[in-house]
Amino acid sequence: MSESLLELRNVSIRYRTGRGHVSAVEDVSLQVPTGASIGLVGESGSGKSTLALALMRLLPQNAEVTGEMIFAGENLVTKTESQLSKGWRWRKLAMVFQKSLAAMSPVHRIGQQMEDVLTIHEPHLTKPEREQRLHDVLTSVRLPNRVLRAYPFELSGGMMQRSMIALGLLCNPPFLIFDEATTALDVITQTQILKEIERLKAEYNLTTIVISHDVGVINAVTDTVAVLYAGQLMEVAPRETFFSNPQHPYSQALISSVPRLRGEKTRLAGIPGSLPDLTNPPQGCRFAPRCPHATEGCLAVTPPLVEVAPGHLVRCTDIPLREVVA
Amino acid sequence: MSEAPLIVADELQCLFTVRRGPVEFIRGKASRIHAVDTVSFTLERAEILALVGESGCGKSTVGRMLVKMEEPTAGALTFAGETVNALSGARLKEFRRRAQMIFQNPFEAFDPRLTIGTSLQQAMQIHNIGKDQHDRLQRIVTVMERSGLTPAEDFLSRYPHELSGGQSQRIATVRVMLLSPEFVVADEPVSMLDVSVRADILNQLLDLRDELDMGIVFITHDLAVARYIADRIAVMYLGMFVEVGPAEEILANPRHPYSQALLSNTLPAGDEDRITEPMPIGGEVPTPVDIQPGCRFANRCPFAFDRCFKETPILQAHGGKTEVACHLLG
Amino acid sequence: MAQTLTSTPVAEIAPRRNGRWRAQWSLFVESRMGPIGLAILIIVALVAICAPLIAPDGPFKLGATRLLAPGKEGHILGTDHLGRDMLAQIVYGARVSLVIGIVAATISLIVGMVVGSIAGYYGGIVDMVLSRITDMFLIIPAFFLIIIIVATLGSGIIYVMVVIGLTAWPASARLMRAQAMSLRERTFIHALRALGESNRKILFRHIIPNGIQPLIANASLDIASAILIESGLSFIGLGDPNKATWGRMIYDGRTTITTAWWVSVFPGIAIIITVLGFYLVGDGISYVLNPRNRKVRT
Amino acid sequence: MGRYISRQLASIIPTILLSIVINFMLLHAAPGDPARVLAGKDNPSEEQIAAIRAELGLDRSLPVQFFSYVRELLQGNMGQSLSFKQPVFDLIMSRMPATLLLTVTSAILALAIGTLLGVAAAQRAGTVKDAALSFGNYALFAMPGFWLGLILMVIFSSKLGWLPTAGMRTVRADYTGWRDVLDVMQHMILPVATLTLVQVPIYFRITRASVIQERQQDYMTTFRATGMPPTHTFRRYALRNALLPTITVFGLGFGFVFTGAALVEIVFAWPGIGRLTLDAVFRRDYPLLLGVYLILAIAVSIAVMLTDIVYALLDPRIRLR
Repeated sequence: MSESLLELRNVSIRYRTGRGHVSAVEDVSLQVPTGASIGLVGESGSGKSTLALALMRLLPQNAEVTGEMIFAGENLVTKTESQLSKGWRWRKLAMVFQKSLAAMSPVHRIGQQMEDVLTIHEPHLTKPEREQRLHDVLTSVRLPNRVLRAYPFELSGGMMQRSMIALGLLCNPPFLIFDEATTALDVITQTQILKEIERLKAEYNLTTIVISHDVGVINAVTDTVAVLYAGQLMEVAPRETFFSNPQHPYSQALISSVPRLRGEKTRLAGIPGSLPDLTNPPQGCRFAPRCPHATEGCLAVTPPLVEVAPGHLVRCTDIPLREVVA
Repeated sequence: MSEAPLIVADELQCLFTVRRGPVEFIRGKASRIHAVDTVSFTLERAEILALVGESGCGKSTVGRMLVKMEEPTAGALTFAGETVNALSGARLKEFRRRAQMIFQNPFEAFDPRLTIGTSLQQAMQIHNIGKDQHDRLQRIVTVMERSGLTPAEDFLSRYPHELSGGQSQRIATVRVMLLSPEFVVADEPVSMLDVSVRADILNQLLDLRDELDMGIVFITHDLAVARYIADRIAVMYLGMFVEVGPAEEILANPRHPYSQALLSNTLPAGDEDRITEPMPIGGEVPTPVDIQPGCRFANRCPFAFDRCFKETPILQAHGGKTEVACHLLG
Repeated sequence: MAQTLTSTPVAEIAPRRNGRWRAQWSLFVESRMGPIGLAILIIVALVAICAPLIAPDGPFKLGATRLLAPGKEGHILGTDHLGRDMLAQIVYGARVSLVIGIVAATISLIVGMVVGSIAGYYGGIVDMVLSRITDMFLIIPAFFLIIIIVATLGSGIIYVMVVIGLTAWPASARLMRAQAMSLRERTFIHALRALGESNRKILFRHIIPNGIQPLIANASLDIASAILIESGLSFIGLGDPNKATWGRMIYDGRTTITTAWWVSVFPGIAIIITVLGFYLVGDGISYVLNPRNRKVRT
Repeated sequence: MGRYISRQLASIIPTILLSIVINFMLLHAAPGDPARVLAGKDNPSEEQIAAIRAELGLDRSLPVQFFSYVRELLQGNMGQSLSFKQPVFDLIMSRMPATLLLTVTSAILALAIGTLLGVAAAQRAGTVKDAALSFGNYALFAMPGFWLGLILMVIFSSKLGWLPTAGMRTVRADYTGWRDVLDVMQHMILPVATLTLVQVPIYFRITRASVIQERQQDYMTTFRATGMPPTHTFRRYALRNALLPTITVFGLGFGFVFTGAALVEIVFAWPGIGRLTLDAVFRRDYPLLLGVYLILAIAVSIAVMLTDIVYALLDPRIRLR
C-alpha cells in the first residue's frame, strides 16, 4: 500500500447552537492512500457532508474541529484562512458540490467564472494559455466550448454538473471530493457522469473521496467504502468485501434494505427506530439503540474500530462472536 | 360493478400551453408542452402498476390526472365503471374519498400549524367519517397501531416538524387509509427518504393492497423499487408509454431501446454484476414542446432508422404479455 | 427538503412545541432593532393611554400667553400661537396618530391579504387580472391620489384613514400572493385538495394562516407610513380640522418657525419617535421570519 | 430582448388606462354634480357650470362620456385650469422641469449614498457600526421630509444665513447665463439635500439586505472553496448580484420621490409640481389636480418601465428568457 495522501486522526466536529452542542462527527480516523478512491456512505445526519466541508475548511463559524487532518504531511486544521487560499484550496484539494445550479453566480458566464478562478491560481498564464486550459478541461468532461459563453441557468442539470467537475479539475489538483455530485441527476445521466469520473481518475491521477447516500453510486466509483452513522465511522472495507461480506450490523442493514434488480424477491427489512439526538448523543455505540444485536455493553462503551482483516475495520463489540458463528 | 376494471385510462392527454406575452398573443402563436400524450391502460383491483421514467417524462402528470388533481386535455378516465371526467359537487367529493394520493415530500405532508391528531381528524371530517370526535380518534388509533406506529397517542399530540421523514410518510399513508379508498396513486413516496426507512413504506403499501384489495399506481424513477412493489411496469418517455408489461418480464428482457438504456444504466446496489454494460445514450430528456410525428426517443436511440423519424410507433404486443412501442419489433 | 451547502442537516432536531414562541422571542431580541422599537412603542402607547393624566386640561385649552418658549410658566414644551400647551397637544396627538396608523394598516392588511391570497392560490386568469391591478396600484403615486380624494370628498379623519388604507394594500397583496403561490405547491395543500377539502376552506384555514406572517411585519411598516402620510396631508392643510394631529401642529408652527421653533420641532420629533418605533419592530419581526436567522441550523 | 421591450411597452398601457379610469371615476364619484365640482367650490356662476357640462358632454351616457374624455386626453387636452385660466397640460409642463431638477438630482445622489452605506453596513453585519448605521437609517426614514426641510431651512438660511431661504432664483436679480445657473444651484442645495436625505434609507435598506443575502448564496461557498480571495469574490460576484434589486427599487421609488418633492417644494417655495398641487388644493382647482395626478402616473409608469428594461439588460435570466 502506498503512502497516505490524506490521513484523518481522531477528527471530531461540533456545532455550537442555541440548544447546546451538536456532535456531528465523532472521532473519525481514516487513511486515504495516494490514488485511492474512498466512498463515504451514510444517511442524512451521518455527518458525511460536514466532514467534506471540514476537509476544505468551509464549515460555518459555529463549528469546532478537533483532531488532525494531515494532507501531504501538513495539518489542515491549523492552517489559517489565507494559507488555505494560497496554495491549498483548488491547487491541492478541490471539490464538486451538490445542487450545482446555485453553485455558480447566476449572472456571470461560466467561462468568465472559470477563467477568474484560474487567473487567481496561475496569474502568469497568458490569455491564450488560459483559454487553452479551459478548452482542455471542458473536453475532458465532454462538454462543447460553447458552455463557456453560457449562463448557469441555460444548462441542463447534467451539463451543469459536468461544468462543476471541469471547474474542480481546472488547477490539476491531486485530490478531489465529490459531495453528492450526482444526487439530483436522472438515472442515465448519473451513470454517464460516474463513468466520466472513473475515467478522469486515471487521466488526472486523482485521489478521490466520493460522498453519497446511495450505495449504488458508492459501488460504481470507489475502491474502499467507509460507513458513517450519526457521526461515527462504523466500518471501513474494500468495496468487494463491503458488498459481499459486510460485518457491521448497520452496514448489513443498509445493504439489505435496498431492493435489487435481479434475483429472489424477498421482503425487505428497514431499520427500526430513528437517528439519535446529536445534541445529546447516546453513550457507547451510536447505532446500539437501533441494533438488533445490541447488548448492554454496547450502550455503555464505544467499541474501538478493529481491523478484522487487512484493510477491513469494524466498530462493533459483537464481531468476534459472530465470526465464530460464521 | 365488480366486473369493471378499477381504472380505465383511455387515450389520456395533457398539454400545457406555454405562457404567452401580449406580442405572442397578437400573433396568435402558442407553444404547447406535451406533458402526457395519449396514454391508455387499465388497472384491476389489488393490482400495483409502477410508472417508471426519468424526470419530466410525464409520469407524475399521469398520476395526478388519475385522481383528478389535473384535468386531461383529452381522453376518458373511468373509475369502477363510471366516467370521472365531468364529476363535480358531491359526486366529485365521493370520488375523492375513493381515489387517494400519497405524495413525494413527507416533510411537508401536514399543515405545520396543526397537530398530527388534528390533521388526521380533519381528513375524516371532510367526508363525515366517524360519529363524533371520540369515535374518530378511536379509529385513528386503530389504524396507526396496525401500521406499527405505537403508541399512537404519542404521535397524535405532536407537530409535523417533530416527526422524522419516515414517520411522517407512514402517517400520511395512514391519513389516506382512514378514508378506505379503493385506489391510490403513490407519487415517488420513498425518493426523499433514507434507504433504511424506505422498506417500511413499501411494505406498508403492499400490506394495504393485500388487506383492502386496493389498486395502486406507484410512480418511481427507480426500476429496482418498481420491481419490488409492482405487478406490472409501464416505462414512460416524453409523455408516452414505450413499454408496458409484467414487472419480471420487463426486468428480465426489456424490449424497447429506452427500457434497455434505463435498466442498463441503473446502478447495482449490491454485489450482483451488471446485467449488461451501461448502454451509452446521448443528451438528456428534452422538454416536449410542439412535438412532431415520429418516435420521441428516435434522436437519442442508437438503433433509429428512417421510419422512426416519420411515424409514431404504436404500443402493441409482440408475443408475450409485454406491449412495446417500437418500429424495431416490426 | 431544501438544504444549502453550509447547512446540511445533522439530525432532525426540532425545537419543542412551546419552545417555538420562546425561540421566536429570543430571535426578536437578537435582532437588536426589534426590542428597541417595542420599548419605544410601549412608551408611546402608555403616553397615549394616560393622556388625561399627563395633560389634565386637554389639548385645546387656550392659554393667556402665546408662543411661550419651552420651560416658561410650567409649559414644558412651550405654547403655540393660540397659547395652547404643546405638551398637551402632542400627548393627545399620539392618540390620533396611533388610531390613524392602526386603522389604515388594518384596512390595507385585510384587502391585501384577500386579494393576494386569492390571486396566488387560484392562479391562472384570476391571478393575471388581480396582480395586474395590484401592480398598477403599486405604481400609481398614491399620495396624489389621496390628495385628490380627500380634497374632493372631504378631510374627515375617517376618510383619511380609509383612503390611506385603500391605497396602501398593493404591497401586502404582493407579499401574500407570493406566499400563497409557494404554499399552493406545498405537499400539505396538495394533500388537502386530494382529500377533498374545498378551495374556500383551504384558502382561509390553511393558506392564509400559514402565509400571513410577512404581512404582519409589513403592517408595522404600513402603520408608520400611514402616520407619515397623514402628517403630509395635514401639512398641506388637508387634515381633519377638528383633530389635533402632529402634522397639523407642524403646519401651524410653519409661519412662526424662525421665532418659535418649538411649535413645529416637537411634533416632528414625536412623529419620528413613533414612526421609528414601528419601523424597528417591523425590522425585528422580519429578522425573526428570515429562515436564515433560525437557530438550530444543523 | 426586442420582444421583452415591446412587452414592457405594452404593459404600461393598462396602468395609464387605469389612472384615466380612476380620474374619470373621481369626477363622477364626487358628491353632487361633476360640473359643479370641476368648477370649484367658490360659488361658480351657472354659466360656468353650463359651459363645463357642455364641454364634458355630461348629458350623454357614461361610456360615451368616457370615450370622449379619453379622446380629449389623447389630444393633450386636460381641460382648463380654473384658477390660472390656462390649459392644464401647458401649466403642468411649464412646472415640470423645476420638479425634475429636484427629483432626478436627489434620486441619483440618494442612490449613490444609500448604496455605498448599505454595502458598508452589510460588510460589517452584526457589528456595532452596522447597528448604528441601521438605526440612523431608520431614524432618517422616520423623518417627514417637509419637517426636515423646515429644520434645515431654519438652521442654514435663517440662523446661519449661508443659503437662500426659498424659491428657485433670486428675486429681481435677473441673472443670465452662468450666473443664473449658479444662482439656481445655490437655491437647489437645501431642497435637494432634504430630498436626498429622506431617500437614502430606501437604498440603504435594500442594499444592505441583498448584500447580506447574497453572501449566503451557494456560489459564495464555491468561490471560497476555490481559494478566491473574499474581497475579490465580493467585488466581482456578490456585488453585481446584490445590486440588481436596487434597480427595481429605483424605478418604484420614483413615485415616492414625487410625493416627497411635492411637500419639500412647498416648504422651499420651489416653483414645481408640488407648489402647483398645493395651489390647486387651496383653490379647489379640480381639473388641475386631476391633470397633475394623471401626468405623474404616466411619468412614474414610464420610469418603472425604463428601470425594468435596464434590469433585464443586467440580468441574463430575464434578458434571455
